[in-house]
Amino acid sequence: MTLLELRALLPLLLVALTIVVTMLLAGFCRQRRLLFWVYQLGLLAALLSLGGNLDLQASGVEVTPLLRIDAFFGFFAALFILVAMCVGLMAAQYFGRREHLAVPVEECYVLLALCLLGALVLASAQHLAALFIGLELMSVASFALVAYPCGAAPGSDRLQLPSLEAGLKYLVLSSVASAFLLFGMACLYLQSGTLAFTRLSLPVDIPAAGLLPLAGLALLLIGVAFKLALVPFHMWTPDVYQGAPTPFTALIATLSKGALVAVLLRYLLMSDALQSEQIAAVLRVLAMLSILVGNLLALRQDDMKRLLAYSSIAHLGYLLVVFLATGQADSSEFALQAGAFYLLAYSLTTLAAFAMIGTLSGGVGESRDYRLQRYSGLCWREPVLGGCFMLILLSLAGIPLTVGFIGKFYILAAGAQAGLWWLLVVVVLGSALGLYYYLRIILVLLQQDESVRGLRYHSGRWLIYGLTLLLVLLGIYPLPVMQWLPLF
Amino acid sequence: MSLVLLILIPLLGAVLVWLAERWRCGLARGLSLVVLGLEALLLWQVPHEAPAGGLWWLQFQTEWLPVLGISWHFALDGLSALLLWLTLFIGAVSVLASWRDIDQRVGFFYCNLLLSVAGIIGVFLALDLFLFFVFWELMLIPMVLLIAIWGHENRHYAATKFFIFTQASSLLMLVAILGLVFVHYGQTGVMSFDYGDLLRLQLAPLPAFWLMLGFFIAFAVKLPMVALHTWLPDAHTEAPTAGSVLLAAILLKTGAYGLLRFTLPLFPDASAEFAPLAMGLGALGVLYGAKLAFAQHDMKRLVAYTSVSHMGFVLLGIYALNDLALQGAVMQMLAHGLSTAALFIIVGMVYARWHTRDLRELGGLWSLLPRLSGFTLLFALASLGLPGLANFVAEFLILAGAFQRDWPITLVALFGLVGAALYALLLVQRSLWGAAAPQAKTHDCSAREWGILASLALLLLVFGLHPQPVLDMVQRPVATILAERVMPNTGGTDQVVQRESREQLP
Amino acid sequence: MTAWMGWIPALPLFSSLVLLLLGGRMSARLVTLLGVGSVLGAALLSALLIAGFVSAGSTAVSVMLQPWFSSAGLTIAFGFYFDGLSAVMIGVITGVGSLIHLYSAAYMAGDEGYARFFGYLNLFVGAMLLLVLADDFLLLYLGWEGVGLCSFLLIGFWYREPANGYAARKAFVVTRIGDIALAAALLIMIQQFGTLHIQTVIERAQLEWVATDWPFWVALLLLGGAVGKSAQLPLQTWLPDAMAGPTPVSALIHAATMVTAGVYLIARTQGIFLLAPRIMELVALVGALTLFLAACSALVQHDLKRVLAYSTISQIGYMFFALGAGAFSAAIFHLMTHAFFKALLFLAAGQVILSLHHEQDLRRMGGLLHRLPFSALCFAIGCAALAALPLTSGFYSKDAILLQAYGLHGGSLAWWLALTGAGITALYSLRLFLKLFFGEVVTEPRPDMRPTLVVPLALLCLLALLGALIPQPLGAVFAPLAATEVPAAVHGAILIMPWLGLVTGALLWRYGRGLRQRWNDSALARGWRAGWGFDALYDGLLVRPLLLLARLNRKDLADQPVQFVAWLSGCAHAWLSITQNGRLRRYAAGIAMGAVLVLMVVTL
Amino acid sequence: MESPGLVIPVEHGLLFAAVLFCIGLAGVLTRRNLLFVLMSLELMLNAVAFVFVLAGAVHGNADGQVMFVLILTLAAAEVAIALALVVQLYRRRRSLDIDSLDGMRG
Repeated sequence: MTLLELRALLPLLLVALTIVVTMLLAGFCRQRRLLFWVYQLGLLAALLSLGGNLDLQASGVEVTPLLRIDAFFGFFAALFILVAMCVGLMAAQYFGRREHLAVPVEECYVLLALCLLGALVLASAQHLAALFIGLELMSVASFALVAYPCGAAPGSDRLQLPSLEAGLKYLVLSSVASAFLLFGMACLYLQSGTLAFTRLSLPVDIPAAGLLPLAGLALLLIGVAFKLALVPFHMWTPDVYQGAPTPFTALIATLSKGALVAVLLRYLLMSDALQSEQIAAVLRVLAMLSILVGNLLALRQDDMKRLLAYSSIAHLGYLLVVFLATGQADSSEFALQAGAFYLLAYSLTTLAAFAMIGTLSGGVGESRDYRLQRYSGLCWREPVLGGCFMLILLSLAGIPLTVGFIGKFYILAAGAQAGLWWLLVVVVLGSALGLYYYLRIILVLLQQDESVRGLRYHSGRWLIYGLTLLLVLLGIYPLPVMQWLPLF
Repeated sequence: MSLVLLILIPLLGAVLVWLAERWRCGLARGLSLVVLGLEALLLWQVPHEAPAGGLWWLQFQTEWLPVLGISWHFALDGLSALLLWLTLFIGAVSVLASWRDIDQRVGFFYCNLLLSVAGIIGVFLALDLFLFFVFWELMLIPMVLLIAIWGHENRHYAATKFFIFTQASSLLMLVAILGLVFVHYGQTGVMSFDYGDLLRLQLAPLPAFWLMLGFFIAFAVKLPMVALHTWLPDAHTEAPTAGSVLLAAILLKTGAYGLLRFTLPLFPDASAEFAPLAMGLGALGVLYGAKLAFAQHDMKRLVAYTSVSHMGFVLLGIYALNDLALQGAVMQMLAHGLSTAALFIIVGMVYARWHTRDLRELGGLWSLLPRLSGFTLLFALASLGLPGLANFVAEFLILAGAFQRDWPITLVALFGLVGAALYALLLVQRSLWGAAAPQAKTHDCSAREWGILASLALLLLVFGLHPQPVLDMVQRPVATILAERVMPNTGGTDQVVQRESREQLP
Repeated sequence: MTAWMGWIPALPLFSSLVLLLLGGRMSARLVTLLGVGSVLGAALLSALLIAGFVSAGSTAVSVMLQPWFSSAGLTIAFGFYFDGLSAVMIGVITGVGSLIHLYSAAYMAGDEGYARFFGYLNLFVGAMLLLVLADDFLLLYLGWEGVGLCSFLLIGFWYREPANGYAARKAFVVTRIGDIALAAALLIMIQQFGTLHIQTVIERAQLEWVATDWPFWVALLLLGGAVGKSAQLPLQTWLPDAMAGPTPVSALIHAATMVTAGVYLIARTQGIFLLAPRIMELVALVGALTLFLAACSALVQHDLKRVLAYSTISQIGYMFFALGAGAFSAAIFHLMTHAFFKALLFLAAGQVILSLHHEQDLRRMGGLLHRLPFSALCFAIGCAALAALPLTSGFYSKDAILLQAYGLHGGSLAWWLALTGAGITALYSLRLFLKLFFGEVVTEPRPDMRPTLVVPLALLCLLALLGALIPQPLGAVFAPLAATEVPAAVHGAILIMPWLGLVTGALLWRYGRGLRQRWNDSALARGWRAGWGFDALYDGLLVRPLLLLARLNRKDLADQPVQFVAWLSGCAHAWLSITQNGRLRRYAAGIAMGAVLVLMVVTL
Repeated sequence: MESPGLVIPVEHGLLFAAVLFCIGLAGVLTRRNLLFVLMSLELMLNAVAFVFVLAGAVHGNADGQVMFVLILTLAAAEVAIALALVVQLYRRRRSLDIDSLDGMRG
């Protein structure tokens, strides 16, 4: 391994170092504040090293056959590190409010960093083995995070149950999906003899020989689709979202999906999987189903976290438009940018949404009640917070002057350029459905309800304000990000 | 720079008004009037004519997102100026109309009102399609809030329906805009959302038709065209008075404006092909709206359905594709804005006194509130197109123009005049005449109310007897819109008017 | 002369504006001064104008006052055209109008809407003057709609009574059906000539339309407009109901002036009608049928004002008949005399009604001859003129119509109907007179002889008797008719016909009590009384279906698909939610099934 | 794809793995006891691992074996976490019936 490669790999190494340090600290010096700072500084260092690597990223460096450090990696890695930092902050605040419940918060930083490392590996993977390692690194850590104890008072175990249930469901189902993914990899490997992302040269007409790689690709897609929560592999999403501690729900919703998006984009761009009409058809069906089913499920959902789960299903469905658009030579460049921007917009908005939910759920201490009715009249009790909530929802709905709009704009643009008109019609339909439930929440926020009173929310406000500000700023002037979008 | 200020003033004003509520209760109302007044002053000092040979009185352009070819491009011509004046006037009227109605969250109310006005002004000024779309969406959110917070009983349903209808249709428009942009990209290799660039585009018939349809649907929902109109009665009925006034008087006009500014010039041939169907739908709307208005018991709903009928005339006029009808359509936008706003204000006043809008429970207003009744009568007559009032000139021009283009459809629309008589006189008969409702609190118009209604009435009368300034103002824009198309002349032989304006440009 | 022509409509219009805006705060005296004075002023100006016009040799004058608007080559102006026809019309309007105004000052005294009444009435006079003076079809249309509006407002003047409101609405809507025909005619003119200047249109029509279908259609549509306004078949049903308005209104609007606007319109556009002989025949036929049907209806009415209303329809039918026959000047002549005697009849009826405490039912009247002698005199003169007895103005005009019509077309079906109608007219005139003034006293009257009531009536009596002597400067307007020989027998029949009616009537009154009784209850009489069932027909054919449709579709059919989609989405949400039952094994099965599905898509 | 010394055709191996995989899957779908579910998961993973080994043998490179090792590692890590959760669950519920874990739904 040359020095150059080491330098290119520095962000990953720094994150790995953070893991080791936090783990050791968690073992010997249980000071949550210290751990928090170590975690954040470690990630900051990784982010800075990423900035220092811009020249390498521009030219692209292959570190072993497994990883490739390039502009694509640079963009996604920066996004993931920032997301992980935000989640760390959310976690600190979330558990800070539950200090009296004696939750062991220290380990979560280790797990968060592990997740991040997995995501970084995925962002740079150009080999199925790297994909596998990154994915499992992320998954195994996130099992633990989902099941993370989040407020079991010494005498009562009741509160622990939802996260435990969510953790187990996530673990079992995710393992099943991993098995599918691995089977797919094995099939591809059996066919081509290599695990690198390469052209599969799928035969156009399908003799028996073409069946194996196609089936392999399909199984691979199933595994990925599970992680992305695409219909019909979406059923775990609401339960896990609801059960997991809110900061880690945010992690599942943003980081773990984002990393999969990154690796799938790279895979689709490097292989010719989309040349196969069958694979494109599968993606198209998954997209349409996800958009429609996700939005329909969210329609009258009363639990805020489940609602966001369903809406994230739909959002990933929108994102699939981009994947399909990469299949065409003339639109793949733009589609990649569209996907990257959309992921950014989605992550930013989702983080803000979960930060909001986390803050609001902390009002009465141990409450884990996310029913919409709790937010009734928020705009009048807490105008600024309520206003932020409204902006976040508008961003999710894709209304102009929020980053969500620019994201949706990119999706539609990519689809229009690739001529995926029918899919766009479904996107429009789904958006219309989506408007219903986002507006429904807004109306609840605006209700003149005096029954919910006296809740004060202190911690976590500034994070929400910051994220919301960013969300609006990027909605009005997204140029800086646009210029930074990766070209493959 | 004036153009930017035109949008910035109400935006900043909105924030200021919101904050003003904290300092002193009631300050918000006066302040919003001041903001609108400032805006009017600003518009006043803009040169009211184009530099020699040009269409635009004033232009402003600066980069926004050069990566995608998006810029801040605003421009003002006679058509936009006319609609801006209408917007400012109606804005002021709705501020005044809600002076006493709104007693909760006053600052936020006027904040939303001004935001909506800002969005509408943006729509009338934007010449970059992306920018246009942004404003198009932006004007709706405050409007939805106005309905959802200060509306009547069924407000959430109405707000949701309004929101979904308009947003979903405008997403279709966004898809169409993108389609257009990428066709342009394919032909020139340059990404651009600029109106001028896209105007020069040569489109194959089939894509042109589909893209045109995307634009058309968005505008038709807002207009509203019959069959896509069902959000309107709910939204108008449930909105607070000021909201109904804004909705009916200006928000609907953005649909017509969009058709005039974008659909017709961007897709001249497809529009010409589509014209018979659109005219038919317009005529159908005239009749259907009148019929539904006639059937209503709720006074406000009745007025709401009259909008469907009147805007049917606008659609008919726009797709008649000749000067006469287009000028008539613009005139109708103005006249309908004034007369319907007045009717909604009156309904609001009646509701404030009676706490009912049910025509079966009302009656005999004339003996109790002669002044208000006189105004009601006048505006009902305006609504039925009485000569001497602005609506008549508009409807006459539309019919005269449309008749030259397609006489059978125009004859059908003509029956709308009978329909208008039916509903307008029903309104008069049911509410003003008959035995007096007993439980009434009888105080006639206050000076404020009188002032609002009198100014609206005066304008209707002035434009009814002397519409020339309006017609002159829009004459050039209309001619420019029509210069983009193949225009069959009255003789029936198709005469191709070359697209001069396109070929002159580099 | 032309400089102040604009003041003639402007005076009533201004006064109306003032009255409507400020009337509530004015004293009754001031209102009277303003309301009556302005119309009197207009009458004086008209007299001066007409005098000047006649002395200047009756040449038509065109005055452009002010452009209205011009758009894309179409220019519309507020302009007046003054010729013999307009002269007659403004003479009638302002002359009869000021008499009726004077009468109204007494009739309406003490009503709470006194100022409003004069406001509307003056608005009407102004609009009517605009109508007859207009040099442009659109200005004519403005006046046309304006008088319709005033008619609506005045019929519904006593707004507390719901029936009045309904009658008002009916009047407006039915006439508006005619109006759209007129509007369509205007649209054709614009399309063909690009102008609505009346004289230009007629000139160009005579040049360019000679061998085309256009005159047929335009004349037909103009006729449609005229038929609506003038309450002719098939749009006659509104006029009897319009009697709900105050009696002076019936006299001015629904007898003397507004309802004759249709006659004016056809006379004004005779240049186009003459190009369409088939429509001329239609006009004559419509007139003749209407006059006959309405005369029959007038024969059996129980309501005093409804008798007069049907008689008005019938007399306007004569005018249409004359117009259709080509006897234009006879039609206008009859228009004028009819204005006199019908105004007289209405005002006299008003006096009777006032005296009888607003009783209008003929069955509760009778024997008033000695109690209300002045009214009896007025009625005698009016009925005589209506029945066209010699030496009254009605005699000359109706005679002229029947003679000239025979001279032009001979004894067509229409002509015979008109002749028979003359007999029936005399019959119902007599019936009315006898019912009012003979027989037993049913209601005791309280005579009302205020001078403002009496003077107009006296003047109108004079006019009804001698009005035929007023010369009409129509020579330059209508082409003179070719002199034709009419057989003496025909002449005789025309002269005898009213007497025939009178004699029949007298005999029936004297000897036929039982017959009358039976006749009154017969189905035919009931049918006639209900206006030949036109109301029921329209009710069943148009009104009810429309109302039913309105009621059925109150919820808006177009909203149903939307509701359906909303409902469907709700259902889909419910179904899909069932799958999210929280069972791990079910979720795993979902994944497995999805996998099978994907594999099937890929491999098949 | 024939490689010297290999007697069993590749298809048979693949078939075997697929059957094994399906048995594992069926186990996940049918067993209600959490421990058996975990065991079935192991079965699925091992089926996949077998394919890697098989493919590695077919192509004669080490990637397959490397993947096999990675899978084993993964399985171990997963089981570690899973068993921790199982213990937690058992302490609270005194049962390992996964069907009773439906506190969240809708």
